[in-house]
Amino acid sequence: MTVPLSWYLIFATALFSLGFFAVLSRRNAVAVLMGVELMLNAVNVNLVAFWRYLTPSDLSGQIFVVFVFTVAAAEAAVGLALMISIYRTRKTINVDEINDLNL
Amino acid sequence: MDLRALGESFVAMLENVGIPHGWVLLINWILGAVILLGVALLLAIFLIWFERKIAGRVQDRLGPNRVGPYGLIQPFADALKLLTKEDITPDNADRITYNLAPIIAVFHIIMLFAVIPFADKVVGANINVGILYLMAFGALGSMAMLMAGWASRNKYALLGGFRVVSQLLSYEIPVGLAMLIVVLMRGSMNLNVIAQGQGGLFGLGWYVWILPAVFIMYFVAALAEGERAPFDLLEAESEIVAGYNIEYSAMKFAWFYLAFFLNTWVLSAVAVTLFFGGWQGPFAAQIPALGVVYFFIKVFIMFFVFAWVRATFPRLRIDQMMSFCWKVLVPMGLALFLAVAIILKLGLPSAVTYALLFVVNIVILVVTLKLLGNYTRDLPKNKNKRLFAPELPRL
Amino acid sequence: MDLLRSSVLTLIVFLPAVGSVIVALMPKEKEDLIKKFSIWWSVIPLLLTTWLAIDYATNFLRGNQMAYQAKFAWIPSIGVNYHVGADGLSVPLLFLTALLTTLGLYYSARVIRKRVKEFFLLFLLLATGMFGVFVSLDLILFYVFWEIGLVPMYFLIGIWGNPKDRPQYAAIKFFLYTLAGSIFMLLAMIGVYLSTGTFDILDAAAKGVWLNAPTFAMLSFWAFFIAFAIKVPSFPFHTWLPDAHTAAPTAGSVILAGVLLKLGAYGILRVLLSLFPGQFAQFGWIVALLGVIGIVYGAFVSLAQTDLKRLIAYSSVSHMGYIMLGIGAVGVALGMKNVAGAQESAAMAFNGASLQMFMHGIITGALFFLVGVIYERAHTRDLKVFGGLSAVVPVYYATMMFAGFASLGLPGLAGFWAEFFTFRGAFGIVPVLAVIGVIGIVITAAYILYRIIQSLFLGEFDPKRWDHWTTVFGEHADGPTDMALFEKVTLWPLVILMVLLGLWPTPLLAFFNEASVNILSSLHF
Amino acid sequence: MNYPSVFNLTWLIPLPTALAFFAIILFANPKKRLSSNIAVGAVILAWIMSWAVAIVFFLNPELTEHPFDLNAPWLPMGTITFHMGVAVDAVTAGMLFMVGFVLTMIFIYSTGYMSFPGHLDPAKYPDAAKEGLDPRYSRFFAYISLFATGMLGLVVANNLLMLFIFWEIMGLCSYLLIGFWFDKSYPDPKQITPKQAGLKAFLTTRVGDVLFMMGLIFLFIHAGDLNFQAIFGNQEFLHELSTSTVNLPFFGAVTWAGLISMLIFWGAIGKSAQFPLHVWLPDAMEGPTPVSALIHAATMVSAGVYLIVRMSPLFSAAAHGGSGVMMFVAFIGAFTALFAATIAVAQKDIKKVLAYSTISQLGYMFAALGIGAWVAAIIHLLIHAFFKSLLFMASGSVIHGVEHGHHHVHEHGEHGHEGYFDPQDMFNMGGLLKRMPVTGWTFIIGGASLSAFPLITAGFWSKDEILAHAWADGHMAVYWTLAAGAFLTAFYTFRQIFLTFFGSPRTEAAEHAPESVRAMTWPLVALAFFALFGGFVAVPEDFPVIGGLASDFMAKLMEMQGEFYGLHVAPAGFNWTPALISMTLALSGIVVAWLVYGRKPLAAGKPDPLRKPLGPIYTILENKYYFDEFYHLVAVRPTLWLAQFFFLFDRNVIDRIVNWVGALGRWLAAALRRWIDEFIIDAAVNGAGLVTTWTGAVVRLIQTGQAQNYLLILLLSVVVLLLLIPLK
Amino acid sequence: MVGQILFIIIAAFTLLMGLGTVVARNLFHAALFLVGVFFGIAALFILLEAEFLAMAQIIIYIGAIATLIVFAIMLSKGMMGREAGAYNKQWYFAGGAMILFFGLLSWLLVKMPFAAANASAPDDAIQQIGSGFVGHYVVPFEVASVLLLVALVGAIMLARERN
Repeated sequence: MTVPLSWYLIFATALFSLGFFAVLSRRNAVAVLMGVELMLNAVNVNLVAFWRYLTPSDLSGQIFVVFVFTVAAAEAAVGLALMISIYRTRKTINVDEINDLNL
Repeated sequence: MDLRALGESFVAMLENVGIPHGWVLLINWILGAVILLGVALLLAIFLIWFERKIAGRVQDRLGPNRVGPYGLIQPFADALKLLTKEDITPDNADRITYNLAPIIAVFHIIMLFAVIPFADKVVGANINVGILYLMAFGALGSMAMLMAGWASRNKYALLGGFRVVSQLLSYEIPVGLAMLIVVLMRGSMNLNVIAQGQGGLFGLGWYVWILPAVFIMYFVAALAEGERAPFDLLEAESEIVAGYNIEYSAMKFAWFYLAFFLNTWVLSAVAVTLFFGGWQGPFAAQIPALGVVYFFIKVFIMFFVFAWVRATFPRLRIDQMMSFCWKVLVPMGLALFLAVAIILKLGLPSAVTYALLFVVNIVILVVTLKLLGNYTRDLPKNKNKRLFAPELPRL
Repeated sequence: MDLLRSSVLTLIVFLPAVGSVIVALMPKEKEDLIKKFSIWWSVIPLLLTTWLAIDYATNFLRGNQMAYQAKFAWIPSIGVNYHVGADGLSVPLLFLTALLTTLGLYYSARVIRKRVKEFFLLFLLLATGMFGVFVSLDLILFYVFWEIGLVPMYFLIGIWGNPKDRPQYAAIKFFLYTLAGSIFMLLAMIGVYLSTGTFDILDAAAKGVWLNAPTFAMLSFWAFFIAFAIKVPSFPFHTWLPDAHTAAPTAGSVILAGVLLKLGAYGILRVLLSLFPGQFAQFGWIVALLGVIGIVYGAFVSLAQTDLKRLIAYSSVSHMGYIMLGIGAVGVALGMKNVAGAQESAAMAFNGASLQMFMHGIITGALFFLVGVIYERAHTRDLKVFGGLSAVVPVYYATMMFAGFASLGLPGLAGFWAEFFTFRGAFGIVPVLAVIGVIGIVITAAYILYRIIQSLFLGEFDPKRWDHWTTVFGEHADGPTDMALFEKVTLWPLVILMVLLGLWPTPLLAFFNEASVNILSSLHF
Repeated sequence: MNYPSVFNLTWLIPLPTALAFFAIILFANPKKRLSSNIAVGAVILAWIMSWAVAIVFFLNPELTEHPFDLNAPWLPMGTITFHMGVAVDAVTAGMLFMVGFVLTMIFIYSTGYMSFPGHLDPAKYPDAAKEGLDPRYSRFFAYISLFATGMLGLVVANNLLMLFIFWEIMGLCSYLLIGFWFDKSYPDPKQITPKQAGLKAFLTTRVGDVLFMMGLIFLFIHAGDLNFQAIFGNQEFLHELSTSTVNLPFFGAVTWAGLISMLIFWGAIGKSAQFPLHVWLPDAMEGPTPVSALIHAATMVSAGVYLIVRMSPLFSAAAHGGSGVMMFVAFIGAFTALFAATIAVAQKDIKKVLAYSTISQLGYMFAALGIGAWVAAIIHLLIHAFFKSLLFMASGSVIHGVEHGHHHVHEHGEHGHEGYFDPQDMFNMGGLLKRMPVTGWTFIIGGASLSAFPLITAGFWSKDEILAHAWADGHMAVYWTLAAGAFLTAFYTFRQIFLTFFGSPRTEAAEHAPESVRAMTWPLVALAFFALFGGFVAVPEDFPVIGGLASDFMAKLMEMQGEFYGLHVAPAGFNWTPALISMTLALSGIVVAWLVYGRKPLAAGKPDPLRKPLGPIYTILENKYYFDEFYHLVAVRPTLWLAQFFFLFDRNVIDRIVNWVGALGRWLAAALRRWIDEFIIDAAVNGAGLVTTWTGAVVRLIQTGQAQNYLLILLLSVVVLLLLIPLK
Repeated sequence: MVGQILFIIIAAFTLLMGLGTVVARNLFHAALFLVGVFFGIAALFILLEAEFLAMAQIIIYIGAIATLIVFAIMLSKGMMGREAGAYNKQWYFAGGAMILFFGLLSWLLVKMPFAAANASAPDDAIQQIGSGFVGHYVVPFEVASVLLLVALVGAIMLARERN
């Protein structure tokens, strides 16, 4: 008896919630970024699961995952670059301390 | 003696014992994994010896010959020595990461073995994303280096880690391009299929004759990927004292050392599979076992070349190494990739395509060397300028 | 040809406005350029109106067709469209307006010295307002032009009036009085729209206004009537006229008396008569009564005046009384279905009213010019000061005699026909009121001969009685100098018109007669 | 029926003088001689044309059956077009004959008369004085040519409206001409100045004209057309008119015909200065004498009679319809005749006497019309015009002479008496026959004709005819008043003759009065001829001796015309008693006058011999029964008072109301501003401000700046949405 | 059965790793846990027979992104010491909301009637993906490449040493 689709979805939701929790509660910007990565991965799992269970013949699911990869990569790169430049100017990357526009 | 037949008979045996099919598969997989693991470890030991022999020979000396016949036991002796040494961990080191690093270093190399086709259809896992598998686990190495550099809380280790990672990541691109071109040629990522594709009489079907420039690019990149010879900045005592494995001692250092040699071996195995027809040889198709023999002969010749290069070439500076990768290899790779893609797309008869490919490779090779020559000729003039560094607009 | 026909009215109406814009653009100090330009510019509408008259007479007169119509959507959302047209009633009045405007401009070109540019600008704008009223066939358009006419007049009175006669008070009184009236009118117009769904006079008339709600009909009838009565001015609402006239400059009061008063009368004939025939029949006798009171009251009051201009102002109140009498008679006649001669008399009364509009225009226009002539020389209008001018200024005497006698309705001059027709109609319909009105004729003769001619011209002329005479151009003179050429040129066309129309009024009467017969017959008599 | 081609000229008759009028005022004004020549030339042309038409008509009397009528469409009136034109019938012919001739004589006479007037000082008008002409000489001729146009137009008019128009033009000219010497003023304030006389004349006639217009309009309403032939042609219209009644407030039910003819008669009263409206004629003497002659002797006043003559079919219809209008006319005529004669007796001014005599003679004519003696009235009208204009012109030359004498006396600086010398006062004259023989004798002839000197003068035949008719038709009351009038007429005429021409000159001016220039004397002689022999035209056949001699074609003509108009105008048979009575009255009047004035001519400075015997009556007569003062009291002052009252009413009451409304508006505006602005609007505005700031404060809390807070809120909202799904 | 067991193992492993990432005090450990998660997901991909994605996952996430994150941590960490308070003030709230969110979603998913999969995955999946990239999805493919380029340049510009 193969794994029913809902398991995957529930797993993905769990992973998504973990990621979101990280985003919401972690103070460190990097941790937030990690949380985002988790969320994106959860989405990927969903996509592949849907591809595998609902439309195996149509590969668009997988293609979408690849696009999510590119976006995740770009986002990570830019996010971290931003974080580094913020760190350089403000000497801190705690998200809750960066809450006003000028120094 | 057909390994494959052996496998099937073993499976049939388990089947009729009444174990449910699922479990049977599982056992079969595990057995396979254990076999590969054993072969890998043994091989490592032998390689250490073989390397020290070649280095010796190259430097006109004997190399290890005291311990056992022709020094064959020397590696075991070293191993024992390392095992008995005191395993010290820096006090504020990041314990988990510190211990995990050597494991991952070895783990990702061994994972590669699963996909190398020793003979026709004799391969750990005949998955059709072979090339990607290789690249994926190749990348893991850099993660291990990073963890080692970071966990040992040592500035030199950290810096070493950075330099190694940047080197590995940079040279991953030319390796990837080379593999890509071969995939383009063969049309499939499955290593076994690639190997089969290089048949033809007396080794003329090998890709090395059709894509010499691609092979050379792959070879040089592989040297960097394996942290060997001209690119072995890791152990460059004069610069960074043993890089990331400063704080490692005894057993953990042994793992790193082991990983170093296995990595080289895998790279040469891949080189052989992609360019020298892997197990291709007279009658290899019919008798798989013969294929394995051909394969091991070719790999050891390639390993010999690696060791030879390690013994002869002087070490490059870090900025030279980086700019060589980004400003020579990558453009060359892209050009090659473009050329090959166009030519293949032309849809000419295979003989004409092969001739054309060969010509294009030679042309690109010559052009690259010419450019490299121009640059190095007036090096003294701009020695303080970065190689090819365009003046970036002051921001 | 028909392109010209459809656009001629719009041209006539808006040319003066364009002229005033051009004048506005001219530099202030180039006064004679402004003067020359505006005079020649006002000649164009004059030529157009003359062509209009000739063209109308030659081919549209039969059956009083509403010709030269131009109609296109202006405010489509509430169905208001720019609808203009001219028929037998409005063509002569257009000619009168154009004539008086040109003469007024020509005359004031030499007389007005203060703020020349504004004067000509406002005058031309006033012309647009007046033309607009006579041609518009859409209530809102009518109302807009009605108001446009007010503003320049306000300034003409306010700025150029001489300080002694409280010009500001007069101007404000004139403006507010008429405006208050027109507010009622606006309400009534909206009422018409509500009941008939259209602002177009012709359509509304065809449909009949407030047929189902007699009280509303009565209210809007009186609203319209009050607005027009104030403008006419009929008896109770006339007090603004004398002040306005005494304060206004010569050309201003010529236009005010010559044309602006006719707007009210024309309004009644055009709008009120066609929209509310029922109410008109019911209340016609009140209109006639007011007219008669106006005649007698105006005549008596002017008999008591010592200021020349105020006297003529009251005289125009009296003369406008004839119009109201005529219109009232028409109204009553509408009710008299059974009486045999009623329709005939109604047509006569209508003729009389419209004739009086035209004749009073040229006669009172001439009178006010004459007042201007003497005023420019003596700078006073007090009649007790003058005497025996007949020998000193014979040409002025002759012109004043013509104008005076025309004004008192001497047959052989223009005034007579208007009175004759009015009374011919009135006697046929409201004999009792007409008999009272007749007294007015005698009193008119009295005040013109006694107050004006006798005190101005007859008797012994002794220079000692008034010392600071000037010539019309401002230099000091020891006695009154006779009329200058420009004054002659201004007045003689009017005199010639008076004599010609007096002897043979048919060219004018043809228009009005056709209009009256057809309008009355169209009122399902 | 083809009419003689000359009739087509009739509409041209008034034209030359009209053109003369315009020519003079427009062009010839500065050159005096030229304008007079133009005027005289025009009137001669008119005279020739009118005589041509008249004589041709006389030559073929059968034309009376179908009078000539030339029409032109003139005015569109409602559905019909009103035609105007000219008509010629017996009455027109007669009038044309008389008017043409008289006008020409007066024009010629006035070229001489209008010398430099006494009351203007020559210094002010140097060039006019040099020429010896009145400074406004050309203006005078313009006015009288306009007057001539009016008169001629009136005579030839074929409809009542055109007649009314020319009627009013004549009124205008009389005003202008009476007030000609507008700058003349008298020391005695009570004495009326020319300008006042002019005004008075115009206004009084205006009253008459207004009533006439009412009559005209009523007729027009009923008839639909005013053409004489059209109206009086169809009998059933007249019948319908005389039967249909209208009830007037005061008079009760009155037939239309009666009402219209009464109104028209009042027009005639105004114009011909009959009893109630006669006051203006004597004051009209202020104008130059040719004017008086022209207007108040020959033409204008006779226009009134001519009108009633024209309207007689209507009057007779009214009479048939039972209305007493004919009786009223007769009464007014007779009464005025006697009344005016009495006043004339006590007048000092030579022209005033003649004025009153004119009024009384017109009274005779109206009396004749009243009693139906249509033919006698017309004939008396024609003949009276001749001798009365003769008398006026003669008196003019007398005045002219006396004035010259007065100047003559002044220039030689003997001792002009300081006071104001009135050249017209008979008591300053005397014995002028010797000085001015032609004027004298012609005056005597005229006077005789006026006082109906039996048999030889024309006056006798015409006036006697009227008396004969009155006797024949049994209107005894009318007869005896007329007879008394005749006696008085004879008396005051010869009183005048004796005072001016006989006895010795009472003043130096009278002594040195020279005979007038030939231009003035010739017309007198011409008119004298007619004064004498004009009457034979109307001698009734059955008159014993003379009857058959001259063919009274005029009377015959008029009778035929009367028949055509349906008026049964039988000639009064000859009857000795009335003839004898009238002869004796005339002669006795003359004898009495001779006794009082002729026998011992009045000495200078002596009062009028009649003053003493009559005493208070004389003063009443002298002051013209105080009618002037009466009218002034009854009409003029109340009007002025009413005017003042209305003016004040207008200024204070109505103006006050308007200003009050303005003030009310201002007060209302202030109140509204104070009371709505403060309480309602401001409060609302501030309230709005408050609410905004409060909400702002609350919402601000959410903006913490923490990105993660925002995400948390995002999450919460998603969760809430999800919660909704199960609930749905 | 085997599949289910394998799934449960891998899922459990991944969730643990995820929990580690979230909870780990030391940032570096969090990064390592993250790598673990990536591995777990790669394994799941393989379980779902999407080998290409698994390999891509490993190359991209572990090879590039994890490395990047570690770099970032090292560059910005300055002090080596433990972090003072890894969580901000609102983590209780967030935790509660997350649990609620997870509960709701999973409840929904359980209720949702998904058809059980039966068809097998196509064997030439990779070829189809390849042709998909240059065929149907060529535009997003190109856009993705441009996106990467831009991100690359952006990152370099931002993080460049400003001397």
